Amino acid sequence: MSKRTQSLVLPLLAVITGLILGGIIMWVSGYKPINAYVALFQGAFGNSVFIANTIAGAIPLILTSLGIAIAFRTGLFNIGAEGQYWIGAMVGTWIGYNFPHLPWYIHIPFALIGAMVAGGIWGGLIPGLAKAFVGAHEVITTMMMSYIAILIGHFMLERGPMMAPGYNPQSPLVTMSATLPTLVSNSNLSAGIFIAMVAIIVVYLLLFHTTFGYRLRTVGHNPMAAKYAGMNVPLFTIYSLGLSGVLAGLGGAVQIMGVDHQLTDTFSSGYGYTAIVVSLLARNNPIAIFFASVFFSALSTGSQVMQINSGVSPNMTDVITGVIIFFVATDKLYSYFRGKFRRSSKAQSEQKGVSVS
Amino acid sequence: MSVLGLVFSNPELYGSTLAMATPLALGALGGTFSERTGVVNIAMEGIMLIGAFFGVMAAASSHSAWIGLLAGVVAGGLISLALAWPAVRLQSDQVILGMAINLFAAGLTAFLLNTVYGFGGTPISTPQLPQLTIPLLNNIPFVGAVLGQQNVVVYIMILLVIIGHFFLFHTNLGLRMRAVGEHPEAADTVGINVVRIRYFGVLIGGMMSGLAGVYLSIGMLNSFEVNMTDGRGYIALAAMIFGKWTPFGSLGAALLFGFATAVSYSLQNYGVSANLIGILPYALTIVALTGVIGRSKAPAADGLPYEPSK
Amino acid sequence: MAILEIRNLRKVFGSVIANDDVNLSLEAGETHAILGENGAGKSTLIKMISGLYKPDYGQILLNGVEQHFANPREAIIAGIGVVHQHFMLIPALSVAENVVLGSEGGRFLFRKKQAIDNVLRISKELGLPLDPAIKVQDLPVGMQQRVEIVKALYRNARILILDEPTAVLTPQETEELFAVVRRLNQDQIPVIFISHKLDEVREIADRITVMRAGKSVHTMPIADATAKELAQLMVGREVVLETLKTPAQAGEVVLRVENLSVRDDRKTTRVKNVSFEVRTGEIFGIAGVDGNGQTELVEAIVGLRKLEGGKIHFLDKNITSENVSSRIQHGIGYVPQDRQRDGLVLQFTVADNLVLRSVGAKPFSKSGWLQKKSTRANAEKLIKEFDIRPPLEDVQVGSLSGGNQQKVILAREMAREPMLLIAVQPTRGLDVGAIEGIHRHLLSLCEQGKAVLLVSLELEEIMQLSDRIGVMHAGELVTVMDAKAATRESLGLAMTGERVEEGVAP
Amino acid sequence: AAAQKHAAPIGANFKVGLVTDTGGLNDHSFNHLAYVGVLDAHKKFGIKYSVVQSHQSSDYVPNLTTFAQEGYNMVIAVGYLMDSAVQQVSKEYPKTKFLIIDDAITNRKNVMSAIFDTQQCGYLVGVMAGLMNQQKHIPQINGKNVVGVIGGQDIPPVESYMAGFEAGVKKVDPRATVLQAFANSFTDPGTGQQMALAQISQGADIIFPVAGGTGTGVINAAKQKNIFAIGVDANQNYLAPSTVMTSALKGVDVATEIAITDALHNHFKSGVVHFNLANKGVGFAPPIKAVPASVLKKVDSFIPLLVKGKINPPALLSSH
Ligand SMILES: Nc1ncnc2c1ncn2[C@@H]1O[C@H](COP(=O)(O)OP(=O)(O)OP(=O)(O)O)[C@@H](O)[C@H]1O
Ligand SMILES: Nc1ncnc2c1ncn2[C@@H]1O[C@H](COP(=O)(O)OP(=O)(O)OP(=O)(O)O)[C@@H](O)[C@H]1O
Ligand SMILES: [Mg+2]
Ligand SMILES: [Mg+2]
Repeated sequence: MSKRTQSLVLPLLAVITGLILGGIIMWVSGYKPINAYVALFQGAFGNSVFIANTIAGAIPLILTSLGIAIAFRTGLFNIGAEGQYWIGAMVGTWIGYNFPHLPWYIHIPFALIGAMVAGGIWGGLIPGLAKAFVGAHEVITTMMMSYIAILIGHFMLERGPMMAPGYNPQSPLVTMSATLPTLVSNSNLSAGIFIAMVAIIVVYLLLFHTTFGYRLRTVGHNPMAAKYAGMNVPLFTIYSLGLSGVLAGLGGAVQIMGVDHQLTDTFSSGYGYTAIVVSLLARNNPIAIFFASVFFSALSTGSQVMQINSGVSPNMTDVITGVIIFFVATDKLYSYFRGKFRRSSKAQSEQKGVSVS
Repeated sequence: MSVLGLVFSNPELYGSTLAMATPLALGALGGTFSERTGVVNIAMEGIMLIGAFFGVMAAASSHSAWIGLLAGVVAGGLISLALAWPAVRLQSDQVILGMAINLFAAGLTAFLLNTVYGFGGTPISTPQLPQLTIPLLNNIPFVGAVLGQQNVVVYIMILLVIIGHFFLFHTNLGLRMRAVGEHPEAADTVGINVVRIRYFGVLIGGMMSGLAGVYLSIGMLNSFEVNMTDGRGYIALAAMIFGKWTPFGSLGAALLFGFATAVSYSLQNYGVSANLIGILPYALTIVALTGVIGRSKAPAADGLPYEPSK
Repeated sequence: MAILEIRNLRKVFGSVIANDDVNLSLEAGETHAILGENGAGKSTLIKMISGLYKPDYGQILLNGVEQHFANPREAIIAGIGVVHQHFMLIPALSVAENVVLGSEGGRFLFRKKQAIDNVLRISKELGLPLDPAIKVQDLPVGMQQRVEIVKALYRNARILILDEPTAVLTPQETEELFAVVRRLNQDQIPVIFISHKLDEVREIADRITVMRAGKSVHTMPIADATAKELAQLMVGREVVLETLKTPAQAGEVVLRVENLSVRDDRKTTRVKNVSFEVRTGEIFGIAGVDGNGQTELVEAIVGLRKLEGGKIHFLDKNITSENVSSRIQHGIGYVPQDRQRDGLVLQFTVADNLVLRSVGAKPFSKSGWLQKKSTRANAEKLIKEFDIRPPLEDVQVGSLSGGNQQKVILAREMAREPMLLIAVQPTRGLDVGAIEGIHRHLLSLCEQGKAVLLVSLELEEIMQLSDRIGVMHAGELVTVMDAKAATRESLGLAMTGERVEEGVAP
Repeated sequence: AAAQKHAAPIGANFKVGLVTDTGGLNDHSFNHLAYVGVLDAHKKFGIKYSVVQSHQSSDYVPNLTTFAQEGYNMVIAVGYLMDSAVQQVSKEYPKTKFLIIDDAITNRKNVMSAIFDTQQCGYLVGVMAGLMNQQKHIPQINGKNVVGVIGGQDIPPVESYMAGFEAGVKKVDPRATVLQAFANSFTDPGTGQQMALAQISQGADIIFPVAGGTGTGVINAAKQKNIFAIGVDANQNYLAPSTVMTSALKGVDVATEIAITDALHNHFKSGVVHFNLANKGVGFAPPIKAVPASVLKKVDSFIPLLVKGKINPPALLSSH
């Protein structure tokens, strides 16, 4: 198998293995796996609205995991994208409902840029500076900042400055001028998908076709060599974590402006964590991130219909997803068993050889 | 007395600190054992959940909290093999494996909870691990209130930290573990079985994280709730790094976090906004990290797969 | 009977035949040298003898008994002690811990005192003093090698194998090592000694086996071997051993260092008040025992380290407060001592590594965009010019042999046509053929009117190439002398800290 | 011709879809109770039902839509978080009946909003706590005049309970201290337990958790320290029979069943329906024996006052 076919076939094998194992678990606990999977597929791709929702669900994942991938490429683990996503959503919402008289072509960029800057500061400035100057481990700082962001979000909503009039802890709706148009009616799919696609291309070009990206990757692979080559390693640490936050923040704003239209306590259910898995699965490749995001989103949207049609708990989706990721990570499994098989057959023939001589 | 004076002079605060720190310290200790042999472990969250669930299940069906403890620890060990085996044998990416385990465990425990017990929750007859009263200690005024009466797992945790430190830094096996985590090839050339040591580290670590889960489900409580770890596995990860991959460091970081959490609970009762005061533990961690602790350096071969000699 | 006998050993990695029909016999009390080019298969042979690799074919006999080592442990038990080419020490552990690791003694508890006593005893027996409590990461490489030897002997090695042991040693340390080897021979412990350095081999070995392209091509007693013949056997062609150096036409000052003081990471002053100049057309050599401040001096000049005091002028410009990248732009080239750590991004391709220090400049980038065509063209040109093998621009540098990695760095630095090239240990671990090439490149720079600052622990190299030689000791530049006036003795004396007054160059 | 076997149950062709919010069916609270209500309706009328637990907030609209599209007669949305989703989907599917819990949608003919005046039942259990707190002869009561309430998060359905509780306590015991805290999570019983211990150390001897799964930890702590707890939403006495002295009840199950029944019999009520003491939509569970008859009697005496609106407990905490 060539490297390229391997990189296509192995994830597929992983998915199949994951589905089979998940099927066995369902079967053991009394469900009908085939029906469940048919429903899962239908729920993800069954009609144009489902397809649109699947793609829509991929948008925040794409944006956030692009950010995480940039950090990984620089050798940094941004485990706090969830909080940066929240911060972006918060700022996007705030700008989104506070300037009702702006025309859309100013309001939308204003909200998006505001969210990006805020996400960048949250992810980049504070953890980046702490890493660059006192060596504070980014796993701790980004994680802690993330919890802080979410608490601030709740504070804003629960009788806080961003709560809409009334009882419910939710922000006002963003105005039409800050709403990304819906592409497929009755679905969540908004023009945010174009933003996500542009982000993929930009990140791809940035990483692989600019000197900046070259330097980011150098710092990631070998900071000593980067220093030797005259690169300012602490600065690139800040850039990298900052960009990471910029993209996560953008993700949050796009989700608000395209889908939720207002901020609520349960606004995110852990996109920032799912996005880590997405970027790892995609091996931090921007193009692969698109497919991995759609895949995760499909599992999520499909699982909702799977529940309705076959009663399988959505937790089963997590189980299956976990199993699939496991088999993607263990891609060597197949060659391992093939190797074992070969080795044992080779050992036999060698033994024969010895007895002859 | 001022509000802060009231809060800080209350021995319950320190007792609560210890109780909140226990699952974090156990998780961080588990992570330390794994990572000291060079296997990155971000699966504490998932392993804890598994330990918590199977702990309850075994305790409920056997009517013995001790059997629950045993089962939770064993389950933690078993699930950690899903990290150990591919990491050691297949040179797989350990971070991906960790995330996979976390997702799998969250799904599986929720699924099993509903399948086995329905939506009402685990049986209330589930036994709980006992609170211990340490005779002499309990009579010392302030100290007694803090240390004299805690769940048995709290004492186990303290013992494990001490034993863990002793084991890592004063035994032959501990030396070999550290060697494997720093430079597996060098360890290999002096005849140390890198594979076996890594299995051992991850397995022991998994058992400790499993115990952390047991503490949450049948130590503090006698029930299992969906996602009841509530991110403690990730905080434990932070505590491990914060504690520079040492047992006492892990405990220290866990105590700091537990203390800040406990203070935040007490302060709430004096009318401070729950959301804002909730920031305290996280902010304090950042401040401590940037101000005092600084750089923490992972074992040199942490996360690097090693293919043994062929 | 031979203590160790190797018969028809073969080892294949994928498509590479690393060892093919290798034969060797080691007699009691002898020192047996193995000589061979980079990649000839010497280390592979050693790894099979020490149980790290399993041979595909052939036999290893100890005292006439065939061995099948399943792992290094079995080889250790059989009495084979190895000091690997890349040290197998754990930097974060202490000397004592490193020495006893894997054979600690006692059942469960680590017996620290016993470990320390063992180290002290063995190092005393060998005459190689060592502090058992210090961490290996705090030791200079020469000391680290002592640890490796003590480690082997602690395990009761009855055969000692040294894979390129002198590549990292100063002349003094090499002498100490030879004394140890001779002592071991007297104790009937045979030694296998691997090296590229012909004169060393001739000094220490009793017999020599030459390897080429995975095969053992010839074994002979040392008396029968001339340097020329050995070189020819190794490389398979004739090699010019003496570089013809034409005297320099020293011109204007390129680099002027004034009263430089530098601290290391632990804040101890490692360079004290050093002043010197380097002029166009000359090679200025800096000799000295490792760890006398050369590293810090060089790092300060290229901008990697802050100064404690002093000034640096480059081409009449005060660059004291400039950063690394602007110094690069001014025209300072740098070949670092640790090529893998500092000089290369192992995961990048050869082509990408060849622009590591000039990626921001034309023609490799245009307003921030990478110009992949130029990068590729640059790589193709340099690969040819510097004979980098394999001649492929898109393979990962990490998969190249050490010698070829070094060529990549040198090519990159020379291609930028720097006014000053600072080269630290540029030929460390390389075979004669590769050394010859690198020396030629350095000399050609001078001929083009550029300057070279050469830092090396190899006196021969310094003396062969330099026009003027500075000697560092304990952070001070104790002397600067004309190369013609320098002798091994005078340099050696200076390296011990004696100030040599006569022959000081202006 | 109709088959002459058994009369098909009257709900055989009536399909109910339940959409939980992201808390899921294990929330020990309204999602679970709504599910119980659906099950009851299923047992009674043989209705068909299906449940979907939302994974994230962007699932609300698709999930509601899916049920509506597939011809479900009634779709139940649990929680105010689905407010805008229900507004949107109910407009697109005017023939489908919707029930939303804990929210007030007034401008749709096909939407019923169930609002629970839990400040009333909170008030009653508060009165009970205030009175119990003075019964110094009961071993669990320490005489320090302190009670506690622990919320999951500061959201309206939680706050109304808490505000009512506080007012109730103060009504009968103006000098009492009511400790308040939020766990910032509905799924962290460990934190619940520690917060309860913190309140106990400050003298609390009766604690009222309004915190879903987090509350199980509170009850556990109360049991350990031998004080009283008050259950929430459903009768939680089973969790710790001699500790949970009563429970404040929120009839989400009742409301759900009523809504289904009404729709089934074609008298679906749109608009906001208040569930309160008057229509037994809220209340409290029979107290355990440790609660003296005199106390119970006094508590009962407040019911008519509340029903008649003589007392209107606040739905917001005084600290806001
Ligand atoms: N682990 C390996 N995998 C694949 N090929 C290898 C491996 N180790 C060595 N080789 C191959 O074996 C050949 C011999 O390498 P070896 O390291 O034995 O050379 P050497 O004689 O020790 O060279 P040097 O003098 O530079 O140390 C190399 O050219 C390489 O192609
Ligand atoms: N792990 C490996 N996998 C694949 N190839 C390897 C590996 N290790 C070494 N090689 C191959 O072995 C060759 C020699 O590697 P090695 O590091 O031993 O260099 P070397 O023989 O010491 O050469 P030099 O003297 O130039 O340093 C390289 O060309 C490389 O292709
Ligand atoms: Mg070699
Ligand atoms: Mg070499």
